[in-house]
Amino acid sequence: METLFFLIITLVAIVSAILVTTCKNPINSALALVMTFFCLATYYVMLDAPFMAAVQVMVYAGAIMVLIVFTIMLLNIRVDASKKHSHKVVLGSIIGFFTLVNTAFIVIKGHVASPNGPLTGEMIRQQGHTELIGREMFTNFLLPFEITSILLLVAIVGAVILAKKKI
Amino acid sequence: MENVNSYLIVSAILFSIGTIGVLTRKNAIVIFMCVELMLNAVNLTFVALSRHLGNLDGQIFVFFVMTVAAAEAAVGLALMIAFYNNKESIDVEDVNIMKW
Amino acid sequence: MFDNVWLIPLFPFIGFLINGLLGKKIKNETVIGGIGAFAVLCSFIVSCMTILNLLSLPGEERVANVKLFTWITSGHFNADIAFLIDPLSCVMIMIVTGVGFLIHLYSIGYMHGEEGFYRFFAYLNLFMFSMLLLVLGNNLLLMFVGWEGVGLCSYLLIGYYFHKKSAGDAGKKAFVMNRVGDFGFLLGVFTLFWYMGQNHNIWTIQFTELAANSHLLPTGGVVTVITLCFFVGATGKSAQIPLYTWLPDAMEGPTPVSALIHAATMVTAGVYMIGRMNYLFIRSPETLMVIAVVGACTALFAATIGTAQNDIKRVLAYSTVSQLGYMFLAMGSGAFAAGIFHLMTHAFFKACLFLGSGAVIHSMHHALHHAHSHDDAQDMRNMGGLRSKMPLTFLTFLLATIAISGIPGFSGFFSKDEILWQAFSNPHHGQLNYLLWGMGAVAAGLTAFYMFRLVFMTFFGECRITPKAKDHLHESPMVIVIPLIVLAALSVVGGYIGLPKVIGELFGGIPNYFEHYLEPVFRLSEEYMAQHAALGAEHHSATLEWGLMGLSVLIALFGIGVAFTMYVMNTELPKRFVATFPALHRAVYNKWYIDELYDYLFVNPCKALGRFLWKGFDVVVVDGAVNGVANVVMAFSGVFRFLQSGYIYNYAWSMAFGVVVILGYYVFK
Amino acid sequence: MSNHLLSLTTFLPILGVLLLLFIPKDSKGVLRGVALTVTVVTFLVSLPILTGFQTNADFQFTENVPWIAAGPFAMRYNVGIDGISLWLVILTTFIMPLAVLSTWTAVEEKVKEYMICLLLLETGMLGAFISLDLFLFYIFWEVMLIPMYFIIGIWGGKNKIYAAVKFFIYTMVGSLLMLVALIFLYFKGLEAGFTNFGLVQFFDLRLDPATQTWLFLAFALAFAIKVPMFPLHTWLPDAHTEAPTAGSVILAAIMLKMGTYGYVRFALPLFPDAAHRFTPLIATLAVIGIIYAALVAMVQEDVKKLVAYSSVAHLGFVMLGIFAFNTQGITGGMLQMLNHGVSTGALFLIVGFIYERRHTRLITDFGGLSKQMPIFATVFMIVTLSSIGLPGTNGFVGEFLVLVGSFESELRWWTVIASSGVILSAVYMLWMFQRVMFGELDNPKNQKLADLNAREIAIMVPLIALIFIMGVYPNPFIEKMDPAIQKLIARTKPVGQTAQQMPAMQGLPAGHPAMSGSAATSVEQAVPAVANPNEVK
Repeated sequence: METLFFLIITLVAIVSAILVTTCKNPINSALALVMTFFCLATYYVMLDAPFMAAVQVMVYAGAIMVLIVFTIMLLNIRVDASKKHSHKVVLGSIIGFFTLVNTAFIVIKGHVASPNGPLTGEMIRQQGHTELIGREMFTNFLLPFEITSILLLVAIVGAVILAKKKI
Repeated sequence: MENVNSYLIVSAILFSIGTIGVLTRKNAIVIFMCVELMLNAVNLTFVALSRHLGNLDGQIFVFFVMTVAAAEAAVGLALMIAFYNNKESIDVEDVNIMKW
Repeated sequence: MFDNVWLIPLFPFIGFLINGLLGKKIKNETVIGGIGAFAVLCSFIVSCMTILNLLSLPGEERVANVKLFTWITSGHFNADIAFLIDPLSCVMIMIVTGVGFLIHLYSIGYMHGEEGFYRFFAYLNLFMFSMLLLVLGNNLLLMFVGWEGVGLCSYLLIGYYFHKKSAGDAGKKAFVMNRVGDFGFLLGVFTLFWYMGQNHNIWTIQFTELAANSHLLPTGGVVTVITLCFFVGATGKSAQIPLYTWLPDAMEGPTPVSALIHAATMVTAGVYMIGRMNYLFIRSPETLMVIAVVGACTALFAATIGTAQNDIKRVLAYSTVSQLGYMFLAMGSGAFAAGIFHLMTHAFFKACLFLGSGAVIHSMHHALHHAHSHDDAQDMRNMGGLRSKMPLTFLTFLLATIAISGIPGFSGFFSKDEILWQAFSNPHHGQLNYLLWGMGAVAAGLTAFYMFRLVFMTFFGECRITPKAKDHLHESPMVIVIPLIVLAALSVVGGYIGLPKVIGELFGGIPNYFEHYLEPVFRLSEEYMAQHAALGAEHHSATLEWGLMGLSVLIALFGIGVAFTMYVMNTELPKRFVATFPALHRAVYNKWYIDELYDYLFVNPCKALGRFLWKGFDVVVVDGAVNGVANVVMAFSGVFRFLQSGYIYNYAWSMAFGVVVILGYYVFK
Repeated sequence: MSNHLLSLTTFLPILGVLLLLFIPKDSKGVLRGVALTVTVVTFLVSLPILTGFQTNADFQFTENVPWIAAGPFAMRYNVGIDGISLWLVILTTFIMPLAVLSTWTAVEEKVKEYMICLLLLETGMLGAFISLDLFLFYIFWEVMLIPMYFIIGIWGGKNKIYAAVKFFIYTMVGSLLMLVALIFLYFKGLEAGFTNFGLVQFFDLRLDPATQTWLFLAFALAFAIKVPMFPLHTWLPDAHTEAPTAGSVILAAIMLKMGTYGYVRFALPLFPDAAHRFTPLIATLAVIGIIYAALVAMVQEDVKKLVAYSSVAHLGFVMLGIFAFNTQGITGGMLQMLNHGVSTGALFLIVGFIYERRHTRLITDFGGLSKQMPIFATVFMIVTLSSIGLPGTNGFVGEFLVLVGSFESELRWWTVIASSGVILSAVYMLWMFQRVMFGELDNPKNQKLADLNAREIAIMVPLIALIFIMGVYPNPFIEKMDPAIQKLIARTKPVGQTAQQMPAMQGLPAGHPAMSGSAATSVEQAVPAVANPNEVK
């Protein structure tokens, strides 16, 4: 059952990903991307990471996608005017294919290390994923976490300055 | 729960599709979306391995990736608007000033 | 006793500073000229005191070094600002300040109303300063300072009318020619300094020390090199072959300048220098011969050119070159005193001639100006019959001309005859002596010819300018005439202080005062000659001397006679002569095309070489190599530059490609 | 206070830069005033160095503090001056105010940046002259390159970029080779047990001839480019022509001295044997430079280029004098450096004056200026005469000593040829002077030219005074530098001669063959007679 579910999700994810790259209209691409994001969120849930799934939906499917769609509408670009793809489709596909081959080869050939951390599904369900992440975040990763705030601040300022016509 | 390898394969496939998109599309926004797709593929790897190894670090990392992605989206889209204001286009083939 | 000697050059220098810095503000010509002349007068007075002091000493002690301060010391090289007082320098300062004063006086009248009057006097005073440094300097370097200083003043004064291109050219030519000479002079100083230091550990350039150690020097060999170098310097300054061409051109300057610098003083510096270092020159028979030959050749050569010139000043200029040749002939014959003697008498009569010609030009210029004529005021073909208009000028001019022509009883006769006799009888050149004498005698005849040609064309015959202009011709003011009279008087009587021995004996043993007076200076040479008497001094009889004297006088009279025939009796003769020998006349008139030859040989090749080196070597070879390297780098980067197309997707492509390859390498290795 | 006089002098311009940073860029008058004040104050501060300088061969006003401690070897802030660098330091501080004044009105754009560049340049040049640490010298050597690059490249003429890049790359090629040699010396120093880059100890490190040869070549090339010697001179005319007046003045008056100073201070005493070996080569190049540059200068159409080529000729004399290896030669070379600084600096100023008025430098555009500008004519004449080495002006003394010195040495025939440069210099300078100043004032544009104004006269007066002072009474200059030069000559005696002449020169730290490769301690024992405050124990 779970395997079937996994396969369906995988199918959806891959198809929508392909749609992202192939759709003529950026809006369609964007919608397909949202679909992919949701599939990924599903994966996260299946991987006992509900908090990540929630954040995935909120940040990606919510914030970022809204931003992208806004931009698309703001710039009012519907279709790629001349050619949808550049002429390098074949070459690009080859490179993509080799990327896939490489990674797949690593995944298949290499073997993943056996579990070594304290985290188990049981533990997550007992303590709650959010709490685990939160504890980790505000203890071991406090400094990087704070730094991200600066990063975001810089991004805000940068975005404002860049997008303004005249400063 | 599926074998971790399945997730990694899915991630690889998504990543490759994203790569192809980045390399073949001309619309900067679509390229941008493909980059997001690649990022997400990597995120999936992180989460899957984190779960498999029983270590939360990977998921924390995903959190940071998302932060960066958000910042990137803000700045990147601002760049596109700025570029559009200049050139009335967001076609990457019109961007050729990155040379000496 | 000679503590005040530094005042001699100082006065003109002060005059230079006052006129140079404040002259423009003073404006009053009398004041400016007064300052200039007064400064020189002061020097003259101090010079007189100095020479009186010197004469009060016994002959052996008549030498003094007066040191002011140390100038340059470096290692064993030492040069002081110090003055040397001895009979030679004293006679020179007397000539320089005396004649200089008269010419300053003259200039006040002559330069009246000229633009830049103050500038003229400032330069003139600066010249006096430099010239006095030259003759008073007690070492070679200080002499060189004066040497170059007078060259500079000559440059400035020749180019006084700087808006005329010819004046600028002439000044530059003079300076550069002098520089060629200075090059020789410097090499002489170097070689002498090095040789004495290296071999005898006497590192000095001071004249008295050099003289004291001159016995260490060998005969010939390195001394020949040294003296030849110095002689090159002398040819530059004293306008001898081959560096004489600047002097005629130097006539572009105002006439007083020609009189002072290019006749009386500066150009004689070469003669003075040889006299100053006679103990060196006497040690090199080869150099003496070169000097004598060059001197004789110059005397003859310049005299031939002088016969065909029409510009009054140019005739005098070639005459000066020719007379300087006589002086060098004397020096080359080892008759240093005779050379200096001629230097002195020449200063008198040539200054007088130049000033006289200046008066004529001045007058002509005014007359032509009033008549609105554009004829050349210096061209003798426009003159004639000035005798009645300018009697005083004529008289003085005639006296000086007689003196230069070597008519007995006038100063030129004594000095020139002494030179010819020495050239004939000296022990240095063997059979060559006869040739030297012959050249000198012919030159004397030519001198008489062209000088009287000048007199006849200018003062005799009919006036050839328009009658309107003729009315404006008049005698010059007193400030111009007085110097003429004084100089004319000097050129008449100046010779009596140096009577030749035979004449002196005739009149009851009157000694040759001048030679006697200079004896301490040339003692070393005399002693050297005495030691090397084996060189074979033939003894010549007094009868021979009388005979030669008579012969040279006859030649001179013949020259005068020819001039009289051609320019007074039958004025058609010159034209017929020109018609008969057109090529000869053209060659002589064009100064034997020496200027053109120099242009062809030196000036143009130098320019062409410079241009080639610049455009050919600098730009093509060196810069070509430099830019070539840069271009090669550019070409390579041009290839790699295609990778950097500016398209982001290209960058993305290469990145993806790289990732795949590298990843592939690690995966499949 | 007096202990830090050198540092104070060197870094005062940097303080000035800080001050300038706080001045708004539109108040140009204030900017210029501050820059001028700073340079004048620097000059005043440098005067006590002159008065307090003891006439002996030691390094004085030394400061020596640790700077960068890198492993076993330390770079130290080690400065001090002797008779050789003394005058160059003074020359630098003296020229700078004049340079600032010279472009008072000519530079109107980016005044702030311009003044900052000038001040930085001053620090760089002073630092290079006072450094006694090889590494420190290298730093300053490079520091002065950059402001100059900007001065040419931003405030230059039409072809400024080409000139600036050419200048930069030429110099850079040389200095990189020097850097390599420095690094090599570092290892040699390590072997000898040195602990820092202090220059003086390296003097006693007699390297074997082969090593010396290579190191000498590297140093010599760097300095030869800077001098510049034929055939590495082609950057100079371009840089000079394109640079603004102040740039040309500084370049000619001070920066070119860096090359010759480098020979005297580093290349000769560090590698004496190699220096002797290459003397014929360098003398030949110097003599070729003298004649060649004179010939090329003769046919130039651009006044500034002509002056630039005359620089090459003058510095040929300097090089000839230095490689005579005797007192007169080196003294003459040093004097000639100062002379060249004064007279060529003045010439560039003069060219700047007319350029500012007419915006052309072509000789054919001028003619007859004497009539219109008498003061200018006088000044120009004096400087021209100084440049052609007329006795009584400074140019003569240096040139004469150089020629006397080299005539005494083995370079006799070279000297003979070089002397003929005296003729050529008169030819090209006077010809140029004649074409610019004499003749008819026929170009209508020249007929309204104004004579020099008060500012310009104020610039020229000190220079002209110096021209005469150094010409008439050069002894004070010579006296101060003499002991240092004697010491240098003793140091640069070839090995064979040194051994023989050792007894005659007791007390001088001449290198001894036995010393090479020995430990630092033994080196120090060998030189007890010289109380050298600079020696780092």
